[in-house]
Amino acid sequence: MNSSEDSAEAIRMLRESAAAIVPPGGDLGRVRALRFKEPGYDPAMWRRMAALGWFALRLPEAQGGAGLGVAALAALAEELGRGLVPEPLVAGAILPAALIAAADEPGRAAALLPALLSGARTHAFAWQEAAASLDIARADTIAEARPGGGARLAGRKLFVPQAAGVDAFLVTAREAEGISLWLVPREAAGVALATETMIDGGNTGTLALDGVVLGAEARILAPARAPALLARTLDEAVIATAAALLGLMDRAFAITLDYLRTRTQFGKPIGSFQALQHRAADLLVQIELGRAAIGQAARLADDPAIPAPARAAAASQAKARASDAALLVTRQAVQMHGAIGYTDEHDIGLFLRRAMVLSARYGNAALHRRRHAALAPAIDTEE
Amino acid sequence: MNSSEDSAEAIRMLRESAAAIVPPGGDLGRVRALRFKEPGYDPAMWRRMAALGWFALRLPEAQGGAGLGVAALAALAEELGRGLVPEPLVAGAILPAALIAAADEPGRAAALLPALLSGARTHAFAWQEAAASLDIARADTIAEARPGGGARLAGRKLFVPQAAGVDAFLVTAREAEGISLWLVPREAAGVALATETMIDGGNTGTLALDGVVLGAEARILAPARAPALLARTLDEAVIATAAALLGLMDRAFAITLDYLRTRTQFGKPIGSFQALQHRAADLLVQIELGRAAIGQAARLADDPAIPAPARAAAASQAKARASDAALLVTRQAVQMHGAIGYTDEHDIGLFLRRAMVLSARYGNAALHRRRHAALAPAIDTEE
Amino acid sequence: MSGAAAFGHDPTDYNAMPEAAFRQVVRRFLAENYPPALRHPQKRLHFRDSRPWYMILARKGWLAPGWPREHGGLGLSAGRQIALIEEYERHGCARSNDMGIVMIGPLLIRYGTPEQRARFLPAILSGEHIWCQGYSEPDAGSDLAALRTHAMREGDHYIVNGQKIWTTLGNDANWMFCLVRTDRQAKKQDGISFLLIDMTAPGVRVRPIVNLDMHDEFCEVFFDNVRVPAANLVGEPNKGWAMAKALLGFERIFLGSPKQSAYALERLGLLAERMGLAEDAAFQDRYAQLRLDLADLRALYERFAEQLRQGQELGPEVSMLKIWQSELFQRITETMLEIGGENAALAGPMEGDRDLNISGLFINARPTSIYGGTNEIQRTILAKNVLKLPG
Amino acid sequence: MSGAAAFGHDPTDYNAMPEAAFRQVVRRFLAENYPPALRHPQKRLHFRDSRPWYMILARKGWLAPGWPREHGGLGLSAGRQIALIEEYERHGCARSNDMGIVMIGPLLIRYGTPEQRARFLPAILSGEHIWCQGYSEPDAGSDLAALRTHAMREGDHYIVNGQKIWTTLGNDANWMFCLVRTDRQAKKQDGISFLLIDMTAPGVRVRPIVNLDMHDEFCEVFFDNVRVPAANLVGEPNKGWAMAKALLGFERIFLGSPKQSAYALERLGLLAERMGLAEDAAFQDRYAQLRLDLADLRALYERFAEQLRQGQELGPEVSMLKIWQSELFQRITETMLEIGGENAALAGPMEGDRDLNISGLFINARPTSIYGGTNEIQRTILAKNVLKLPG
Repeated sequence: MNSSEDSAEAIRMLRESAAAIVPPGGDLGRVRALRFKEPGYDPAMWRRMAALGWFALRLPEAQGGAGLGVAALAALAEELGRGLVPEPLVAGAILPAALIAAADEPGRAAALLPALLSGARTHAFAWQEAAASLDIARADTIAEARPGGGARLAGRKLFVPQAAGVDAFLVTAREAEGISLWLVPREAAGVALATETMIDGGNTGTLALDGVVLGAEARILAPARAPALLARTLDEAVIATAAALLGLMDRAFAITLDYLRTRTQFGKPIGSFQALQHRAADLLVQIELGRAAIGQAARLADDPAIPAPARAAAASQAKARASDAALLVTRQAVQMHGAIGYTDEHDIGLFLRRAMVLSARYGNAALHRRRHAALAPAIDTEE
Repeated sequence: MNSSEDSAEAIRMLRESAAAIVPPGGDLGRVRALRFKEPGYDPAMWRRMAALGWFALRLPEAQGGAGLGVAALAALAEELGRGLVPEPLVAGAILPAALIAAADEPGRAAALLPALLSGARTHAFAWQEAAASLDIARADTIAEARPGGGARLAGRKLFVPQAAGVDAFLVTAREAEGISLWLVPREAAGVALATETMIDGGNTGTLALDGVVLGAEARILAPARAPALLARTLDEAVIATAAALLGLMDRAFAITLDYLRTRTQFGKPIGSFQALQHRAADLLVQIELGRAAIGQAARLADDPAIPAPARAAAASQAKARASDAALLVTRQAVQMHGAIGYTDEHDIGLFLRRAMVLSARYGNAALHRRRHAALAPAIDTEE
Repeated sequence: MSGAAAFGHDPTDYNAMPEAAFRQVVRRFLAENYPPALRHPQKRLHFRDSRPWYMILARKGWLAPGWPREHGGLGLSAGRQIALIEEYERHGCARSNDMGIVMIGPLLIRYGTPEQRARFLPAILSGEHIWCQGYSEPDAGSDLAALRTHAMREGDHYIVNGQKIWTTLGNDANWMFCLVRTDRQAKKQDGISFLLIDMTAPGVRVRPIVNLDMHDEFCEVFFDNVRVPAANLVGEPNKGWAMAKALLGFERIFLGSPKQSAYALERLGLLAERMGLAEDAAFQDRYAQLRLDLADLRALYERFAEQLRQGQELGPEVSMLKIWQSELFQRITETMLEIGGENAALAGPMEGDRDLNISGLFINARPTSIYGGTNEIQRTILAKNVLKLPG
Repeated sequence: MSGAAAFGHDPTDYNAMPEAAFRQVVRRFLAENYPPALRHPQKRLHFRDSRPWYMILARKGWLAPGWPREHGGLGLSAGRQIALIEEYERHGCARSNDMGIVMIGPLLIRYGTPEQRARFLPAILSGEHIWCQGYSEPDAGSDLAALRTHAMREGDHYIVNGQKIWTTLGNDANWMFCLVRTDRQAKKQDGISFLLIDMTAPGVRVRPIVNLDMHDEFCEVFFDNVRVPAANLVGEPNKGWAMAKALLGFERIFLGSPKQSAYALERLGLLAERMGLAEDAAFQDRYAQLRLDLADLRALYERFAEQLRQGQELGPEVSMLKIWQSELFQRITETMLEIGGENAALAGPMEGDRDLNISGLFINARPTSIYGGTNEIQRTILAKNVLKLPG
């Protein structure tokens, strides 16, 4: 009871500190200015987020973290999503921090975390080798063992979010015993990073590893622990991304409601037209279904008694709804704004663009529905 | 040009003659009175339809028919659908007449048609052996050859529409060379008919053939001609049923529009509420898509230059839209009527019930979408 | 346990018990006492059929879980009441004629005179009085301001004339609580009073209405110069609407209960097996979507239930549940139509599976978007009262 | 083929030719003359890019297929014009800056003075005048009655002040035909006049608006005391709206042309192959539905086209086409998003397939339900003008 009150208080404070970065007034000038050029976000802001302690949010207090749960992470992600913050908090800090903190050799964590948590070095988890996939095991990247415990990595990783700003990649690779995780500095020989622009003005990276030689210390997780840890960490990213979509659609909806209340046509505010009222009601239902599903997913993720498949299914449930709902809400937001909504100068389009990116990231709705169905037999109860 | 004018005139006259049976005022008292008891329709009305020459509509003039096309059949079916006429014009007359008229032995047609065309004996085409199937070839009913050209039939046929009133069944059966068509009198030894009530108050029959011994004259179509003829005839029934759904939804929509114009709530006609207006507009679009698809299917069916797959695909296109649209329109019609729409005493529910029956008959929308897709490679053009 | 007071008292303080333990008590009680023949009824039962269950609850002292103890109730908290109803739903219990329990009882406890309470509450608890609700009229469905049934004061009686409609199980009831117009000059909801009418009184006529499910669940009730003692007026004259509205309590959450959709989805799965589609990828795609729609409904329902457990009142937001649940239920049954083929047009169950009545479920799903305030009304409530859209 | 009259005449009577033969002529002409680099443009081209095509048509004498021969047109029947446009669409021809051809030309032919015709029609045919349409204003989009741009008569000039918006390719044009308010007292659509404005005149300022596709297809146009000769008024003063409305001719059918959806569906098929989903049953299910939605659109489009071929005018029913086509186009691109995964969020085409720009197509589909009268307006038109619903 007490710890849940503590956590509610921590979440309240987190939301407040997020407001410092996402001004409630909703000025998106900063967001707009960072689009369509690399690294796609503001390094100074990145370090400010680090200074707020956000990067260590999920780490245990013993590792300098705040020891907060997934519910707290989701709350923060929701607030940043609301402001379309382009800094890759989850992909560039939370996710890699969790993986490094869990390194097989505690010394590695101690050595690597400070630069990550201070924002000095940006990391990214590079696991994906195909579009529309969330399967960590689906890795053709090879870690060919070398004498002394190191390896030679060859392969290709896709869709690394905001890769233009990344200093080091956490790369999954296949070795004899299974999947392991390696730390690959961007500047290492044999590493080539190509970036492409995303529809929201951010970027995505394709990482080519052409015989990258790494020492034993680069192996962060061996096959014994890697798969379960990677899957669980990725599920937290799934939930956090769903939460970012929630904040995003919530805000897009609020902007649209304001427009409906003030824009007049045929002598009346357009929000008094019943067809738009009912459509708005339907959007509200979608948003609240998403909020409920995300809340449930975070709760289950924070409950150690919940078995892994049920936790993963809840994450998929949340992301499926959030992805679909965010696309629906932002599409409708553009539609309800009419012609002005289709201009790049109006902010509402920024929400649609970001929804396109985040709904696809870590699995879109279709993928998560299939995943939920596949996990389903394991979670069926008598209900 | 002249023949198309003739045909337009014939269609106009057909629609007019249908009005004698479907009073434009729309009194459904007769329809209501015939529900939930066998045979599910009025034999006197059946003979009256016969006397109007409708049963011979599609037969060539040489066989005493009107020589009209599928477009004319569709027009008539539409008018009867509009009035929810329960007499099984297509299943009990048009379809069997086409099959008997095409009998391998012309003498059989001459011998059997008079009783059919006069309404004295009602026939039905019994081909189906599984729900949700339109595949004539899927027949486990066996015709075991007997000396002298006859056969012993064993098998089970499902979903014979309004079977309670049927005197003789046209049954598909498998013999060594393929599928053939047999005429099985209801009173023949080994024939058992079980009927079940349908949601619209009509009935459907399950026909059990337990070693029914038939003479050579009972074989109407041998495997050489049967499959193509049966498929083509069934496609005409598909189009006619789509047209019946069109008439049905058209009328249900008209009733609903009347209600929207006259029923007031909060001091205004409910048809002035924008949400209902826009929903009505969407229903209109569906109805008109259906009308266009049915018109196209009938046109292609009447054009000898069109290859069989394109003709069949157009029939599926029409039935897919008509089935979906009719269910949508009648569901919404009930919804827009509110509580009164959910009473059995209001006529609007009759339309929903019949839509449920006809949308499922000869393949529902899902089946026809799959069938269209399967036929698709054959009909793809450069467009 | 006999005679005039055919109802019992259960002294256990269930509010003090952990919820899980309470649920265990309920499950055991149902397993031992609920009439098996009444499980998962496809239609709303008439009192002649559900009476055994009503009387079992009465004898157990569980008939009125929400009433205070001093009036013969169990005094359960909102959270425990939700748990109780959820257990009933899980077991497939029939809903009995509960208008006396959930509507008029609480209203009398709050607004009634001591005499009214003494007369009516025990009669509810003993099963002597079966109540129905007389709000809707032919031209006043969603719009109660248009109410026309009129009650004119004449000495110590009211003379009632008019008509009610959509009276649920009106043909089972011997009493009706009724909104009547007592001031024709007053505008809109003013001038409406709350009157208790003995349905056996001269001038009351009940006509059952058969619905699309061929069930006489609803009635029209006609009043022709019906004399009602003025003592049967509840609260002040012309203030009936406010009282009736206050009664729309936490029960509104149950309009959004996942129960119907969950049952339908399970039937859909069974039908898919019967049709050989369980492994069909296209079906699985549809099924996965519906399953998540239901899972999200459960999550949202749980959020509202938690509000109630925290002692909060439900706001207009609860309309969300009703919209989503009713339309999900409908979509599931539409999918059944789609995969059932001709089986879906049978009037009764499928051959070989008496539990699979596709058309019955489809038809049953229709009114869920109409009753309890049409979904159009619910959407307008969300737009105006929650989203604060103008006009 | 040079000098002032840079436009040709084609004496062939295409109306007398069978339609199939005419289509053959068009196909051959396109195969031989259409600039290959301009096929299937993803965006609306600016005049600087589409000019070669405009001039090819001008030289061929095909620029104004619908104009009467005496004004330099081809004099094609409505049916032939449809066939011509369908062939252009099939070949993937760019739409050129055709406001002069399809809007102001026909208007001047019908309502203009001989002087106006002599001055403006040849300049259109030679590519000298490029026109844009000035109807919409910031507060008068769907609701032209709220039009505010004002033209005050001063001697033999009008002084124009105000602002237009959503002026398609306004940055390409040197002339605008414009609705202006000449009587502020008049109600609603009265008091609006039709004025031709030289966009190079002092006081005209054009500001391009970049849309979500990052394309400056639309402009704002500001008028600050712009002097327009009174000779540039078309028709009677204050009667402009009726003329503008009469111009909404048979071209409305093209808002419902299946072209965009057909192209998108073909891209969807290609994407499914790229994603390894072509044989996936769940995808095929979706694809079959979309394919039939398109097939039905074609059938319905054909019915309207047939009306035109029979010489009938299009009624308000034609709004159906626009609603269905735009929303089908959108649904197809939404399905692309669904199967494309992360590829659908790239700003440009997919790696390895330069023709598969998912996000581009998705974004392009957005405004189709907004422009040309929002789909909300179209639905209201159907409800009121076709279904005769009240209010």
